[in-house]
Amino acid sequence: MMEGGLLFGNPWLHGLIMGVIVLSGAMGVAAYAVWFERKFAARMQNRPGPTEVGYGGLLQPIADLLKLLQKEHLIPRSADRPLFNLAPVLVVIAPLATLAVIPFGPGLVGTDPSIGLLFALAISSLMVIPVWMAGWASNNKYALLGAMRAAAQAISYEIPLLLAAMVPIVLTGSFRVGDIVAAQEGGRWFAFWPPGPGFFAFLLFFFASLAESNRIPFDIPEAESELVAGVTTEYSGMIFGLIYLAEYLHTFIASALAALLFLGGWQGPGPDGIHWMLLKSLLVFAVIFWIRWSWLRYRSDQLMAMCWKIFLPLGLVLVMASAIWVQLR
Amino acid sequence: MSLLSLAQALRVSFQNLTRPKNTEPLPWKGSRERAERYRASFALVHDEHGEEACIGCMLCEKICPSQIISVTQGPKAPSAATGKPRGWCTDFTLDLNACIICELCVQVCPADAIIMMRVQEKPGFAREDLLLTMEKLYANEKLAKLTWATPTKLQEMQDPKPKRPEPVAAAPAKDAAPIKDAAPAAGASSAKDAAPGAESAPAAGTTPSKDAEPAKEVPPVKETPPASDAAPAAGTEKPSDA
Amino acid sequence: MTVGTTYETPRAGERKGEVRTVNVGGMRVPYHLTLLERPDPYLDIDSYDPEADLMALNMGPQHPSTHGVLRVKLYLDGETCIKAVPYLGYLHRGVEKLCEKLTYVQITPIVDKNDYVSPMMNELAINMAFEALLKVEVPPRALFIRTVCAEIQRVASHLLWLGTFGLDVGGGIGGGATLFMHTFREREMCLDLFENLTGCRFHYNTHQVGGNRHDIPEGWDQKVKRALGHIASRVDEYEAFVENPIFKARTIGVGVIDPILAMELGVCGPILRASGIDFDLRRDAPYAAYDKVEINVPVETAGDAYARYLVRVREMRESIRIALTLLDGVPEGPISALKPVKGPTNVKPKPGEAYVSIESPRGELGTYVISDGSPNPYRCKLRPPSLHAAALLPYLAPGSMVSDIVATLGSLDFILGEVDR
Amino acid sequence: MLEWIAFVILGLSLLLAGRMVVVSRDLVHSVLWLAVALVSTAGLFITLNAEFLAAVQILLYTGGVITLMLFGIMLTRRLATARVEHGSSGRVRGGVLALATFALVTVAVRQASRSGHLIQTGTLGDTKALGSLVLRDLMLPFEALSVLLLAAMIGAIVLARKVDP
Repeated sequence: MMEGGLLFGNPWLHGLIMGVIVLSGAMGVAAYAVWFERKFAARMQNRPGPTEVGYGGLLQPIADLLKLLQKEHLIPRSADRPLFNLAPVLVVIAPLATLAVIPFGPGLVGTDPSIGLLFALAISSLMVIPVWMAGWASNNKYALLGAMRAAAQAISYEIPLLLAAMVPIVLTGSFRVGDIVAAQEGGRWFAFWPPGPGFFAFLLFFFASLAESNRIPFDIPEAESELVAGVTTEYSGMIFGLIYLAEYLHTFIASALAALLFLGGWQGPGPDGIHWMLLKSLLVFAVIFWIRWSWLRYRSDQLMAMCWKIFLPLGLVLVMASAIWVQLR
Repeated sequence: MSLLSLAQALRVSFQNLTRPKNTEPLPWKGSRERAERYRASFALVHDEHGEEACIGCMLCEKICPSQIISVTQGPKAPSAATGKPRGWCTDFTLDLNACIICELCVQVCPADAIIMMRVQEKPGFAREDLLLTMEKLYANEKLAKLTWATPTKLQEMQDPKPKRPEPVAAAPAKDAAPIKDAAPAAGASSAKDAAPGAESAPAAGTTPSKDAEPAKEVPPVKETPPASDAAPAAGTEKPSDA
Repeated sequence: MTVGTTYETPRAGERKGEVRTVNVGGMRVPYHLTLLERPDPYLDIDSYDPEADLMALNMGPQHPSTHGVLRVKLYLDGETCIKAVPYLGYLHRGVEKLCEKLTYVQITPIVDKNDYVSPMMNELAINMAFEALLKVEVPPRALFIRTVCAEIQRVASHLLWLGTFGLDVGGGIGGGATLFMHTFREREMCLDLFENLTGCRFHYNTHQVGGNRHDIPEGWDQKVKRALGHIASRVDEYEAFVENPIFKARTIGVGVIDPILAMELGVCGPILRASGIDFDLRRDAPYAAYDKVEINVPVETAGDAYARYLVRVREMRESIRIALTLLDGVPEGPISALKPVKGPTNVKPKPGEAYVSIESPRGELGTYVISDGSPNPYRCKLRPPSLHAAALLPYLAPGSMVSDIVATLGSLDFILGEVDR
Repeated sequence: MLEWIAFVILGLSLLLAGRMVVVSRDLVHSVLWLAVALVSTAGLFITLNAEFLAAVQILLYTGGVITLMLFGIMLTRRLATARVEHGSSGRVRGGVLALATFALVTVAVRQASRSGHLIQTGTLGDTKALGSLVLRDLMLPFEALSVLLLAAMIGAIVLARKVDP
């Protein structure tokens, strides 16, 4: 197994330290993403948003966490107990495992294997199983409908997502995330450089990851006006908080991947480094929230139709186009 | 084209980022000014002699649609100030739990005794907290701003053929003129720098002689909030802020 | 799966203005009609497919988008609804019986709570009935104030509908919530106007038998003009926010009501007008001060949720125009024809009966009162438009998905307080 | 040493999951145990330096096939609520069959490795080598397989499609 940049000589030490850095960083990002989203949405709606805890509600995520921890963990009597308890844990594991291969800067990565991108996408596609488990084990009809929608949506949108990710892979000729970022050296970001396919692939990746991470306009599995709360209907307390956290982590990973694959990763004008990476991924993150609080929701069959009739052919065309580009260059 | 209309939605939500906030954190910092007719809670007031204005006639008890007022009528006794006999109320309770704020009790009061307040009653932890006893009602008189609507003013406003003399200031030949005249007067009283003299003049002019007394006693009541903006009026809102 | 009767519906593609209408019992019905077979909503569930896996889903009474406490029992095949049965009565408060116990003076604040989205209309309807019973002529100033208030209330009600409809199709955590907050921002302006006028933001008790209880305060008309002008400009913003492919995909062709079905079930108001029937009590049977002003009635022919949205938004603009026009012509004079109320038994009509109906934001709101000469009405029947809208649900739900049922529910805009009374 | 430990753990979990797939009385549990088995297999691939294969295994089998199976279970309610009955009678025969299969595979692999037909370690992780193997050397069988799958797919659609009324 080839290792990416090893900051700390010993792979064990490297793994441990990077794990602590990346995981705590990601958790913090996810927690403050909630705060940011609440503030952002509130300002869009002419509200102040959280103001009470800390300056401008800055301690609100911590207060929420403490509240969730204090709440009782209710299990419905007819629920499938082991699955019900296991599902939220597994839901969090998938995005956390994905973080291991996502570089946040040169060398700032758990491990950068030759199939890093494929690994990340494969693991995040696993998330649907625990989500399904949660919906199934709740033994609630709304949760079941939500699980059904989640499963259908996830398996459909995995394909356009992979096809969109194939474009930078074809252009670079490598699955390694580090190589893909290196290929965008000198501002030739894949979102803009091969003028046609790159940009559309970026859009495709963006919208497919919106669907993968269940964000509006594709938040059908948890459509609360129809399914109360989708799979999380029966969850309470911190175990609900875990699913919630996983969702935000998933969104953050999707935006980080978009930044890495299409926006040049940690490269930018001026010194390269984690600041560019964070800036870009948070920008994509903000756009996701902006869309989330501005658009309405599609119906599930329309979503499927869009996936199979628009996104999938578009993805295939894009992969072909980028392959032709590579050949002609 | 259709994608442009999706961008329109994004534009609308983005341009709202710059608009002023439309809501306030719940413990009001007192910045919201309620309309002067705003009605929320109740107060019983004293008349101009400093006596309790309620004569215990039980009209409000009879008209209340949700039957939450109970009045105990006391024996007639001479008033200490004027010496004339008048009715007294020995007990008065109003259950705010079931009140629908319809203002009918105010409208029928012949003595201008029950007047609504512009401030919401503080939420309580027990049902008794929202049960307004006679003491609470009389205490409310001094606590916060009262609404513009006294029984006299309401009835004047609704009277199809007012018999009272035409006020000098108001436009003649208009039946509704006195009503319109009363509104700015009350408006001025809620403003902080209203002089008591300017306040009582139109009120005295518009009211017939019988109603002059209760109309006159309103201004001092309404003057309390501006005069003591810091102490008692703030005292009512302080606990809700905390 | 179809009933023996055939029904007729306007041809697809007909636009507003091109529809020729005939007068059927006071209603204008589209002339061009084609045949349609309608499925039986109360289809026996066993006749569907005994082998099929039907899931019975109780939507409500506690559900985010049943608009209060409606309970709809859905029989689902996958996510497609086979049968929907609405259960009413979770908000029944016995208002009609209460009206028999209370006197004419006391009823107004009680019926305020029926249609809790447009209380002004309830007061107007019931007091107009009492006035018809008493044969009282309401002074013109009161009529104008009532009409202006009614139109502002219509704007407020439609704003609330637009916001909650956004919640239904767009999600409470999403664009729908943004639309909801925006419409509520403008609705607050309407409520502020009422607060200035009556002292209450919602359950006003401002109408009474013979007139109004509150006269226009100084400067109110200026405030109304400012606020309504502001709202008119914001309506454009809602359209920019909402009219995009997502919203159209969710509403076009959803919950289609053909005009014959609408008339059979006694549906009225924007739903009826969205189905192509040009019927508006404000214009066709003017009451209050509506005969003093020209009223343009927006009509759509599609009969789906999108048409209902279009009708309501246009109605909002129209209401703003009507309110502003009437506001300029408010005459001077008394606001009540009767002496001020001094006691609960002041109003005592002679024995008789009266039916009065007005155009509430949801349609024809009727009140039927019988008096036996006592201070209490002998019988007081309310004819709420929402009840008839709720009756549409079994016809619209079969064959649509759960998401569409939610959108249909939202677009019908019934108020459970009024349905159950 | 480390790889040995990983191999043992993954192998044991694979065995346990495989047994639970068969033994579990709840169909949903069976499918979920199958997911565990597939993920363990992917782990085994990683210990053999076949990372690409592992990723594909997770992506296709765990992400795709398992989800489809769960989906199928959920859509047929009678299947979901049914309890699977296991008789003890089949245990001996099953065990014998399993042992026989194991022996067969062992023999086959041993012979293959002796004759040098096995792909060399490290080639599996190399996508370029894998690609050239599939699309150049084994072109015909690969395409034949694709056509077979396509035919199966079309057949499934034809079978499952309702006749239009």
